[in-house]
Amino acid sequence: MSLEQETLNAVQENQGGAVVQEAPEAWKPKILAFTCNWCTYAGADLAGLNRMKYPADVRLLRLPCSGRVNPQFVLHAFQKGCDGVLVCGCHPGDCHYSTGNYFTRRRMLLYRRYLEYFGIEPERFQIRWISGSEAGKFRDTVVDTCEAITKLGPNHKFREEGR
Amino acid sequence: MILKKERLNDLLEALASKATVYVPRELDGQTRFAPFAKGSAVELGKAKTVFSPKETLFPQTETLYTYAQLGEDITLCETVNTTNQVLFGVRSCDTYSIERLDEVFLTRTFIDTLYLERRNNTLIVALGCTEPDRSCFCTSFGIDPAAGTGADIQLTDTGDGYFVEALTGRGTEALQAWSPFLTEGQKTAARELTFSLALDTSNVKDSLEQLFEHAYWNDLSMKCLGCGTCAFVCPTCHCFDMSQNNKGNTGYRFRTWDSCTFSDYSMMAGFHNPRPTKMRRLRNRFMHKLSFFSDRYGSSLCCGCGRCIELCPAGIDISRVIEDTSSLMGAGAEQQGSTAVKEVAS
Amino acid sequence: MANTQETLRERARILLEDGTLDYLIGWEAGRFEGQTTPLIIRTVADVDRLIYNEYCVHLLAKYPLADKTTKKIGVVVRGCDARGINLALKDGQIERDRLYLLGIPCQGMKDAQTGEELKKCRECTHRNPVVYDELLGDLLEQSAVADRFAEVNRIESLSADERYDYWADVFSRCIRCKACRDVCPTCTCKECFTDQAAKGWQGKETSLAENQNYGITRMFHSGERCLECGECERVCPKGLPLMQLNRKVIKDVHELFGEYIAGIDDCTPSPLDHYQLDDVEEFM
Amino acid sequence: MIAISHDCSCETNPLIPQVCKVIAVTQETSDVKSFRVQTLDGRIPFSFVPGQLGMFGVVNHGECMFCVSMGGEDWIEFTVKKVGTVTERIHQLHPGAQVTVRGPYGNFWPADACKGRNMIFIAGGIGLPPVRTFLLHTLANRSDYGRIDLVYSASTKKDLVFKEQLFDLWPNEPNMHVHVSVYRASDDWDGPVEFTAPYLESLGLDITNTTAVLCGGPSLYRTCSKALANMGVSDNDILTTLEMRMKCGIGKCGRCNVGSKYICLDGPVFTQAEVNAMLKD
Amino acid sequence: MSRTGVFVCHCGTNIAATVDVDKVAEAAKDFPGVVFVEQNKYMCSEPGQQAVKQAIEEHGLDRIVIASCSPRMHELTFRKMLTDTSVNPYMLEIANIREQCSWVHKDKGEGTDKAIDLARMAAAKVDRNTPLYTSEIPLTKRALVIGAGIAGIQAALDIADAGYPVTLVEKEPSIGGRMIMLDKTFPTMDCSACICSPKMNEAGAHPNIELRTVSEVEEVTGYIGNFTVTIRQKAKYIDYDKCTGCGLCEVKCPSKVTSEFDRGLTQRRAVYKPFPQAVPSKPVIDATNCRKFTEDRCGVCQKICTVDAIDFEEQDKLVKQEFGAVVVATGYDLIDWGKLYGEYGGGAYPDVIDALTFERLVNASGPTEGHIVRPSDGKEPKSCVMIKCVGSRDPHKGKAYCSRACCMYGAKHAHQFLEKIEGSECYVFYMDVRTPGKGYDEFYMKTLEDGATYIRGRVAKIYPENGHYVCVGEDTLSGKIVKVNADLVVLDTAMVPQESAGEIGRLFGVSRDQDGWLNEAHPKLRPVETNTAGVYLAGTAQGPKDIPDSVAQASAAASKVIGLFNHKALESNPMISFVNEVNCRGCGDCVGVCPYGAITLETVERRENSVKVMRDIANINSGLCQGCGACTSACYSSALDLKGFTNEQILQEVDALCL
Repeated sequence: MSLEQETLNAVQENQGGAVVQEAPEAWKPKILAFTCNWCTYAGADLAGLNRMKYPADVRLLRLPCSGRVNPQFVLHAFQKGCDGVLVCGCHPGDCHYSTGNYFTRRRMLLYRRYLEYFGIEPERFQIRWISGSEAGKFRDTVVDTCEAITKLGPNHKFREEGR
Repeated sequence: MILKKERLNDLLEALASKATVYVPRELDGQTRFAPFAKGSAVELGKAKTVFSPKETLFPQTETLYTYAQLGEDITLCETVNTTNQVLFGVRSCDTYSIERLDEVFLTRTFIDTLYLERRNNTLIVALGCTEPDRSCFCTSFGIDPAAGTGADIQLTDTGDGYFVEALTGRGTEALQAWSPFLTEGQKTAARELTFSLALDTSNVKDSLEQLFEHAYWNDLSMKCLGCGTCAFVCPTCHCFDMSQNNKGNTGYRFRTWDSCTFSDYSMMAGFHNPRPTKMRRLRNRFMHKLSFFSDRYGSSLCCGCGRCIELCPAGIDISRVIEDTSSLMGAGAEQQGSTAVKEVAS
Repeated sequence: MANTQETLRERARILLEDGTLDYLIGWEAGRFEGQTTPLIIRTVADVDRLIYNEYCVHLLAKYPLADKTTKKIGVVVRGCDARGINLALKDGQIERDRLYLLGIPCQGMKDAQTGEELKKCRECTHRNPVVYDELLGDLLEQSAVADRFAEVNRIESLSADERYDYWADVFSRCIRCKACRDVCPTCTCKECFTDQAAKGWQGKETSLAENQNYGITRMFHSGERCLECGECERVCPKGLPLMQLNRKVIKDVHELFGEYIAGIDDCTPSPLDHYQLDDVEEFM
Repeated sequence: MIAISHDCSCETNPLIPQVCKVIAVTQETSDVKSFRVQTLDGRIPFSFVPGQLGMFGVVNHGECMFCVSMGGEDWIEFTVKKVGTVTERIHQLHPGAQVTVRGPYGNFWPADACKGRNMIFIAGGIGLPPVRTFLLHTLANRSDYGRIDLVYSASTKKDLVFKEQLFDLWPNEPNMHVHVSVYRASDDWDGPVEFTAPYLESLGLDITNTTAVLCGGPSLYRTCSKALANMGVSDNDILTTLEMRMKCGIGKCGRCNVGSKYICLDGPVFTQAEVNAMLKD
Repeated sequence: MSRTGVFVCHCGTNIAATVDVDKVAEAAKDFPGVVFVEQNKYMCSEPGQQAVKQAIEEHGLDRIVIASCSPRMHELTFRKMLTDTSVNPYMLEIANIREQCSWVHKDKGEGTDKAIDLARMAAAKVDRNTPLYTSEIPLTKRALVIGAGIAGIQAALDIADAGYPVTLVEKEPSIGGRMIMLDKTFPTMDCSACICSPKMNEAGAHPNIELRTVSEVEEVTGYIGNFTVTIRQKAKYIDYDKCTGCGLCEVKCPSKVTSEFDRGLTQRRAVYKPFPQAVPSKPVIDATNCRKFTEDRCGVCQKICTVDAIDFEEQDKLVKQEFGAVVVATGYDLIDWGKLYGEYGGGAYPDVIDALTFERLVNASGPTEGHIVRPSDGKEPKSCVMIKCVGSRDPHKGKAYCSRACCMYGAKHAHQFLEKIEGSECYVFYMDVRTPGKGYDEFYMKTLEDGATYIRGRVAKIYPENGHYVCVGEDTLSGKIVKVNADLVVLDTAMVPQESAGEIGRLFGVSRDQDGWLNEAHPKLRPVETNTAGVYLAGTAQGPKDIPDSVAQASAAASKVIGLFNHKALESNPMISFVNEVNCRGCGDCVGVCPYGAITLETVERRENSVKVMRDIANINSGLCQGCGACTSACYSSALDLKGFTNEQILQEVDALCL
């Protein structure tokens, strides 16, 4: 435990002052989705074209390929205050850059296990292959993820103090 | 006056109700200064804690000021938060180090108020050393392990208790609160301490300056990893770096410990680095410890606590540097060996 | 042990004398009993300082990388050093022909304070050097290693919150001295992500969040190439269980992509540098 | 203004800057701009003596030390070259933007000690602003000083700073000679194309009773101090500034030591003799 | 600070309806670096763009954020707009508050919050943008057309007529594809051979067209303007330079093989021309059935060939050629209905045939010289049942989509059947009759007048009964079960992509939809382009369609290629990777990751602290790099970064989202 934290605890114990945690107002999950420009982002646009409806808690961050998603961005998102992170890309074999998502698949297979090893709930960090025409699958993924994370509640793990 | 060892915990609890009392404690396998809480075991037996009390006065990360920007205009707000604190069970090597930190932060044109406030709110209770470690060599720098300088109250172990004497006005004032726990008693004769490690540091400053260009530094620095362990465990290291943490329009600027052995310590914009190689950085570290600091402040920046000897991953040993340089000097080999080998950044 | 030291000194004297080596990297005795420190020998006169006993714990594989000249370097290599040299060769940090490797089969080093075999040596899977120019002493038969992943399995069996608290407590103690990075043979980047504050990867603050970011990212970067030399755990001044991070990675890599021994040679690409079309698929 | 939230008796922490605003920005070259700064209520941020430095920062990107290249009634001016992340942010500042400033730091040109002497100012590239502070002081008190020579060079013509003063104002100053050279010729430049040191020696300036003021990159500094020695200028009469090494400004962060000297406190202005005495790490 | 301008678009009511645009504009005012905010009804319109240009002048903006529709829609438009302002076209970020916000969230409150977040993310990213500039890449002005059906031929002809050389690759022995198999074409009923073979001959003889039949594309590298394609020219065992096409060898060849071209109705020889009007009109030897290869006997054809053109030793040849653009016209195949529809006999009944087989029956130059006969006994059928949508519009057993052309060629077949056989009856089981073209419906009405009986319903079962087939179905209009005895049953089966299209797609990085059709870049706005620059689609490779549409698309694709070749050189994509040399340790991790082989390790000399050192540094070929960013994740010291999507920009976006 860092020194400040210890000092805080010691002050509480010795001087009996309890630090009150203020109740968060109506909480809405904040989910970041790293999407590849050619497939999932196009799928999301298609979902829009077809006027599909899904919860508004997901924000898409457009990247040229799922291979561009550096796992450090995922951790950075959790640290800065996201409650869930989605990494989406083309189906292996369909990548616009032909091999980008093969590397992503391996990287994310491992990274997901690392974050779980560090104690994050599996539902908070998910990876999905969603092609440009699978608008329905995109909507379902968003709906399921929002549901799961709303059930889990706000994420306090890895988060910087005061975020 | 004598403080019986059984009354020690009661005294600490009393002190802890009004201030944060930092005592040497063994946590997660390492001894360091941590806040005393009811029932925590106090580790006064060991010669020195693995980590020095420096972090209680000069924390590893400290916020300087917070800022907020609304549209064009900016407001700064200095953050100061200090609570009364008591450093209990500090050895002479650490009190010597605190004096050196005082010289750095509180003198020479600018006063660091963050450090000043913490220092003003801290009562230092020193405890004489009874049985030095293998790597202790504070006597080599003229430090008296039994009764160091720079503390407010000095305790001396008398077998079943501690002889208490105030060294400063603040000490006597603090002692009034201790009186319920003290009993009458006399100071026993200080036992003679045997140091396995004792060096002659009289001419270390000159020999270092003479050997500045000697090839000795190349071989020594080649095994240095360039990590920050020595600087972070050293009670006298005080270099810091400044940076900021943004959160949209608000944020705070903070300072954090830095180590001159880090490769980006003296990196300037455009990747120009006046100390590009490990050799120059390590040489600068030892020169600053044993020579440069005494040029400026008159006393060595090494208190001989031996913490860096115990923890250096590569086994680099400041006492060996002192011995080697004086032996090299002795052998009249000031310019022996090629001048600084053309090394390359690593 | 003793005669290995004699043959090492003998060979060192010859190699330095006949100019095959410009200098040799080995160990010398430290000041205290059971303490050693790496040693660079340039002249035959220093050969007697060279030692080899059961306290030579430092990994030597990373030291030759600092020398960018064309000098010929001799390095004493045990199992972990040899794999470290292979890793450096794979990453193009040094040319093989500049190195002269004196291989020593290692029975495992001892802890100076407790006298027992170090944890990292008890769990060592490659006591014999995998690459050498010359072997001092005959190869040992590799004893079966107790389950190296026991601790990892224990942590994995905890609940998510318990795991988080365990690692949060570990990383709250980290002081970011970066000794684990500087000793690690996989970490040969010119400017590490943790020193790139301006880019935004990692702040300079030593808060819990920054320490976690440092710990997890280093696990992600070095884990897949970890030699299990245990140096990070040895050098950590706070005694943090860093090997449990790398072991987790090695366990996952074996499960997902098949056996991969880092540094077994200087050419097989590490798991994340290549892929199979039929890799495990969990994201459909 | 600073909202101090503590009741301590000591003055504010020296590391905490004042909030000021940029009132004018002049583009000197493609990557050098000068920023005129004033406190929010229109005062001079701090009084300074030529040669001293100030800390100039953009709030959520960091701060750097720059020499105060010019000062007026109620403003001071920093000349900044774009080399790194903070300077890049500074270059995006527009008049009206708010910045953080603190200072002054370091010692200053020994103007009084040089009274009655001839002056040779030598500068390279972005080394001109620190030298200019002293030059402007000598021009302000012209009678105190004898002949003034300015030897300035930059890599190309477009990298020459303060062109207006270099070519129009200063040549008309009494008993002042401006010598400008570039390293790489370009078609719009008909002047000398030479490195500073050989150019300096080729001028054959008279060095009796002369103080040389030298500031530029490490290579320029090395070659020009040798050139001055060849010309017979004694080490005590060569002044230079090591302001590049300064970081926190208040001598605490330990970054600025050259040997046992702290540039922030003992410098940045030194004589060549003092520099020779330092252990060059 | 940077001077960012934020422009919020209403998109008529598309955005304004479910996103409170005023609130978004208001919130945008205090984003870091934003100095000017404005709303507009249609940002992409001329006045909208004018407003941006004006704001740039007035407020000295240096970065632009446009909160509007998807960047995939108008990023290019807004970048072109910025080319004639002082702002670099890449100092622009677009927040997608339409497709991914206003259209998908009903609740205005939530929609507005999301729009504000997306705008804040865009503003945070643009703050870290740097101006980017395009560079020139050389352009090989030669086109490759894959598949020589009518679409491939049309595209090749258009490009060749424009003066650019074309290589037309066809895996069959002759060009012509599906169309040459047909007898008549709707709606004009002009003879398919009469309009197709002139084009085939023109293509065969065109000076700019290099014909490569019995060839397949094997390997592709490179990118737009610089594709290096390896074509496998399979052995024909006949030297086309010598062969005069006299056909002597075909007559003498002893081995008989079922003709694929005639859908198995007749036999052909091992050395054969698939059909008389084949182009090139020279035979090929089918090695799998030629006795010389199977039993190493015969060789009659070689003996009697007067010009000694036959050479059994010929090997496959691999030809490597440079191309600037590629048109994929791989065409369609018919669904293998046998496996799917057991109730129609599963292919076992000889007289239950698919439409292409019927086309061969009715074709004047077909095996039966145009007499419609029953394949089983060769008798003339009196009654015929045609079943539409076999495999189409049937998500459970076949394909979900409609194959577009079957209704029309179904009507044509009915017309031909009634016209050719006196006193015959023709029943057409249909679900809907779709006649969407010019003159299409009139054609269908004429078929009704000819006496074709259209029964609305699906045939549930077909079973043979004393010499004819009983088709049991339900007439949904009258609600009665209908039984029809048919001498001949023609199934209008679904179109599916050619088997080889998958491989072609993979080679060129063109993805396919779930049914296997190659994906066009945008269904409405870019129907003939693909997401791989320089690769275009023509004909049924992109999806089921009839001949007029295929030809129209072929000409469209050709015009795209001609448009590309009219440029002197190509502008490179500026959003590519770059190396921060100081951080590169020369480990080469990135080299293996790059799908385009754009990264090489160069040994270069650098000064490191005034000491000359030889260092291996990654070097990026700006022509080859397509900006996918795979290398940036593989480089752990982030020495490699991607312009337009740098690490800093992405981290800023994440920070901005989480305030």
